[in-house]
Amino acid sequence: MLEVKGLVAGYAGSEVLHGIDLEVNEGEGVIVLGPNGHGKSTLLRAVTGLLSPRAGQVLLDGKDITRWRPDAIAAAGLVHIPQGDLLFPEMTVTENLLMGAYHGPTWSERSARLGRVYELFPWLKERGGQLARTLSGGERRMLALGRGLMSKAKLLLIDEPSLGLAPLTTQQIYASIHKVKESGLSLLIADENANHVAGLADRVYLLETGSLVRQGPADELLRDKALLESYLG
Amino acid sequence: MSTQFVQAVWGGILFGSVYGLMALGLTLVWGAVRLLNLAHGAIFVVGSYVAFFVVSKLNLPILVALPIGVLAAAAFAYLMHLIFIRPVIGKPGFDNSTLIATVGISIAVSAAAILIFNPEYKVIPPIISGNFTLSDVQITKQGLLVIGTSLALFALVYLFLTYTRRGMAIRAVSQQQEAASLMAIPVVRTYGMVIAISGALAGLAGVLLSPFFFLNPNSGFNPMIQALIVTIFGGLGSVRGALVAGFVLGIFESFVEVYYGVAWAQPGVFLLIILMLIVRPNGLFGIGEVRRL
Amino acid sequence: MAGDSFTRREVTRRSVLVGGAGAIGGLVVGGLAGSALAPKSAGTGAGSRGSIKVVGIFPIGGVIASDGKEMQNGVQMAVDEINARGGLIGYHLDYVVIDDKDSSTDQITTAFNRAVSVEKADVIFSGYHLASGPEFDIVANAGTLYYNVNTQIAWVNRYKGNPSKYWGIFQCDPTESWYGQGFAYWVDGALNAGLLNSKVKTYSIISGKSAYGTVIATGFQTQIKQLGWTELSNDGVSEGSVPAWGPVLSRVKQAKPTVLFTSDFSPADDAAMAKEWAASPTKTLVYQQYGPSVPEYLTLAGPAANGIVWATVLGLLPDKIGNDFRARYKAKFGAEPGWANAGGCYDEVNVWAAGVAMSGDPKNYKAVAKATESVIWRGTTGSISFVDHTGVQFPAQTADASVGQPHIIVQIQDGVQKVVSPTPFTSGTFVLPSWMR
Amino acid sequence: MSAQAAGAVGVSRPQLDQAAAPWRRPSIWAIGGGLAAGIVLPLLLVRIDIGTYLITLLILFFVQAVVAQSWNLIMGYGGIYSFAQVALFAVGGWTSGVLVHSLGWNPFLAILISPLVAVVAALGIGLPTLRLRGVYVVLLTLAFHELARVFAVTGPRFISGGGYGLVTVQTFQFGDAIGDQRTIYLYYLAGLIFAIATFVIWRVIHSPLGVAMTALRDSETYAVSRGINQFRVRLVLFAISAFFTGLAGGYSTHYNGGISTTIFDFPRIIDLLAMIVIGGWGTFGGPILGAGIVIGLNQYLVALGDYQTLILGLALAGIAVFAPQGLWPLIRRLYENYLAPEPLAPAVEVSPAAPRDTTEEL
Repeated sequence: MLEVKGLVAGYAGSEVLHGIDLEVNEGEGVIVLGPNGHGKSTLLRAVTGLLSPRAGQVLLDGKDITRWRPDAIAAAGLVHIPQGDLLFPEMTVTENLLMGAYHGPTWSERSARLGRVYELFPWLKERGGQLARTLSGGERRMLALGRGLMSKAKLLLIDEPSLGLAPLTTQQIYASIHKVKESGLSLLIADENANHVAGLADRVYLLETGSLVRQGPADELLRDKALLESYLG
Repeated sequence: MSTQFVQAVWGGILFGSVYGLMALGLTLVWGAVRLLNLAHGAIFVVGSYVAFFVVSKLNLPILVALPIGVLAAAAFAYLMHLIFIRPVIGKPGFDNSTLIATVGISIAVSAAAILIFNPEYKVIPPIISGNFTLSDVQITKQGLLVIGTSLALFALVYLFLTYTRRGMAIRAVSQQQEAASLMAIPVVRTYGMVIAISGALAGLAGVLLSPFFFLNPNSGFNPMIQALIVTIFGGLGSVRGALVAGFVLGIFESFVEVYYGVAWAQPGVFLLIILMLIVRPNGLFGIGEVRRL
Repeated sequence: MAGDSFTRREVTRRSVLVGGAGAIGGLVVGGLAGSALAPKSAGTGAGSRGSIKVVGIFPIGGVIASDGKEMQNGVQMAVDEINARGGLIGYHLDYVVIDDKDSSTDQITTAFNRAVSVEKADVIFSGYHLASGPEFDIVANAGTLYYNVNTQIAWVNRYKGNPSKYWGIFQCDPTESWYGQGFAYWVDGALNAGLLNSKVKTYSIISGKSAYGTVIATGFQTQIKQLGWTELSNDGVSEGSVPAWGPVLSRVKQAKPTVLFTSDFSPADDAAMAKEWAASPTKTLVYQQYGPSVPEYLTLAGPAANGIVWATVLGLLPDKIGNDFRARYKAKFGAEPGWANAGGCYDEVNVWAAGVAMSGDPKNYKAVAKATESVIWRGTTGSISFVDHTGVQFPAQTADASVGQPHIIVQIQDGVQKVVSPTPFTSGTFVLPSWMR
Repeated sequence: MSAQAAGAVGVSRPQLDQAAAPWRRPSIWAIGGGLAAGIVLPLLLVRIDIGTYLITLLILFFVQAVVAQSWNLIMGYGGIYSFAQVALFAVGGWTSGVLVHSLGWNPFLAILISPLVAVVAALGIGLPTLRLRGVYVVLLTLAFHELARVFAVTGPRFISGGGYGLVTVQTFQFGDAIGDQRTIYLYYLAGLIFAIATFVIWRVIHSPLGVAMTALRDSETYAVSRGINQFRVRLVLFAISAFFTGLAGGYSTHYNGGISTTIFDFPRIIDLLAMIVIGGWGTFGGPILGAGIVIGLNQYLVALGDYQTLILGLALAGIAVFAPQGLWPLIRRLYENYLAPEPLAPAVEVSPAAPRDTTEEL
């Protein structure tokens, strides 16, 4: 479904990604594992158009979306839940969620989706009228996830789902992601902790200093503790 | 009630509505696009001249000219967005470039207006004429219309921003542009929409106010400066702030004029603003850098 | 970081030189090209004896552009008429216009330097400049001729201080000091004659905050105080930015003076004020400055203008000469002339032409100036003759209408401008405004 | 820390390598050549027909270039949107005007006081203003401009001259020199002011203070976190800028023989802004180039009347959006391609192209 070919990207003055090849198939859960600062976020940003790649191609269902604007990419079904959540701070929880469903659906469909997200995160319903900026870290993450789920995503890209969260919250978050995966959505998750993603992953890529150094089925790679140890420290 | 008091109150409410009407468009654009639109006065002038043209050259009634003027102002603002704003969206230096570009547009518009319509003052007929007096104070019906329109527009804009999908999208874009684009909200098109709405508001203000102030190529300048003051006083990007600040400053100014003389009004307003900025550096409802709209 | 900043310095050291060279290059090229491509006189051609270089300097592109255009039209018309008659004693007039924009000191300096050293003017004509002053020394040093309608007492003082230096400069109208003064005399007289339906000598001032507005308001204030009147209120407004007159006028209405003197000269402000006043007036005579003389004032103010009084020391008279001029002006430019600058500038060209004709040689500037001193020219603004190289005001300065320019007081009656003073230039009589009866 | 904080504004920085300092390394020939050309130019110009007028244009250029450079120093480099520039020019102009006009001072002495008073005024504006952010600075400086205008028009007579400003101030006298000779002397005086201002501004831009202000402009968060005192940097810049603006104002008054209240009219601000934008916002040579272009074009386009303003407005908007660095980079490129003896390091005069806040990017 998603195909990335020879992607090169970076920021003013420095190249971060040096030619990434990656693919995600329908219904698959793909994990990009790598230590901090090796280009996981940059990869997701380049794929969803927040950063324009210097070379390479991003294909969605065979269509070249490399130079598309982020909103067009999102409308096409690649929905990115970024690091740091990026909520709309002066909007209520409900409004944040509704914004997730900006593209496409009618109001009735939106409320149906809202119902589904509330099922997944019942807690969000109670806080519906609260401003997003008043939420705690874990609550923010859940809201960000929920907002992503409001969209008509084909593939959800999640950047470091557990970054900066307490262990208990982390567990909750991954449990919810599991449910999402079970509903049949494709996932591309960037993470630095192999343990968290064990049950989610079908395939794993290992990213080191801007290059993918290994890839393979999750069962195989994630069991190789020595390998993981050497990459992730 | 004394004549002076009635005059001060009436003048204050009228000034306040006028300031608010101009400030609403300015604050909307700042809030959503982060654009200090110094061409707001020029757009005001474009709307007024188009309405003037429709009334005096095409001999159509003012009620026809009003929507045409408003649409022309919106179209002009959108055109400005396409040519001068859109190319720099998201680029570094956006603030500088657009600030200067809007200054350039505003002097170009007034030069064009001189070339087309010559520098003489023009007059646009009021939508409703006539007036009555209330304890010796002249209350014009057009003035009441301006007050009503201004309040209604504030309510409309508020409802639009709070309850509609596009309105919420405008707030989303203004608060977290990156997240908005990840939610498939078309950021650039939303900017264009806000600028066009703001242009329509400026055009409407132009057509409504020209019967009072008359129309010349620079007649948008003073209302814009007043609006800028109001916007800053109320807190840039705050719709509620623009409304409250418009009335606070309008009434303050009116009372100073009536009881202390016009000469003190302007220094008084500046003094008030400096004091306010010391106490609340982000304006009355100013919400700093992140909290907008 | 350190290395970085060193290359930075290295680079910009060169930039210094290129910058300087580039800028001076641009300037010189621009300047040369400018002088080469400057507006050339419309009809270049020589009369039987040659041509005279006539330069007009007006604020055409700035804040007082609409006045500037009237000045330019007035001079243009006079020059065209002279050329159409076959030139001036055999010379063709070669006319060039220079714009001094806002006519601030530096713009005046540049424009006049250009007139004397690039255009090599035989004579320079102007209306007024907001910052008149710097041009006199430029003209005096160049030893050329300069005619204007600056309306400034400062000129008289300057001339008196050094008449041998400023021999070639003529202010072809009375000074602004007569403005407030003349109206103060008139209103005092009207009150004493019982024309104002009041015996109380009180006044209020709403002055424009611009230079012009301030000067005129102060002039009136000084004079009317000397006549024993009492000031009830005094306010200053910024011209062109009065949002609503209600609060401003409410102070005047509270004070109920016999006369309200306004020096806000913006026609739009004046019209808006007249409208606000007409809605709920008190028994006060309203004087406005300049605004009502602009043709569009009557359109803007409508019936609210009736009863308003205004005045000018440089007035296009409503008599045969003035009305003929109005008709020709309208035919030529497609618009009514205002009451002051078009006529004043038209007249000054003819005054100079009379001087040339008397002296016989347009290039002998001293002789032309000498002759001008004794010219008496009955123009569109009255009789122009010179005392201290300045026009003479009638009736206060001279009682002889044949050597003075009348300071006309005008009242709007039924949408028509009527000159109500001084006789014999009147076209109507003062009528107590409806709200004062 | 105390040793590091010894810099003018408490910037942490390495010691300057004096040997590498630019003022030791400029080509004496190049600068000397420029100065010599500047000195000889008027002597040649007076020999041609319209030469005297060209000299007066050059004087105008010197004055305007000083004001534009000073403004660019705070707006282009410092990122302070001050619109008080014309007002500060007026403060300088009025100061020496009043000293000469009312107290009978010698103009040459009086213009030395102008910059000082302008600096005091700048500090007065700066203290309440410079702690605020962008648009608030625009408003408050415009307010100062407006109040200065009102005061100049309606103030006491020795200041307002009855409303028109001081229009009869004594001009510079150079012995008995008159005519062309006097114009040449005036030229040298203006040229001297221009040269000093240019040199000082160049030094400031490339000093630690300059580095600090560029850092503040390009990434305020980062600069502040590195211990740069934003307020002090801005205040110092503002004062330097006001100094030369005031000096130019003083010169202008005694060159023109007066200063009028129309100086406050909006088109004057636009003209100066155009110089900076057209030449190159936040570049060293930009405002100088811009002053030359705007003054030159003003002469050239004089026949166009209102079309001139139309073109100016559109040019301003177009350049701001499509060539935010103005024409300066173009000149640089030409120089590099055809004239530079050796390849130059890449341009560092970034200005608008610098990220607003680099921390956001990473």
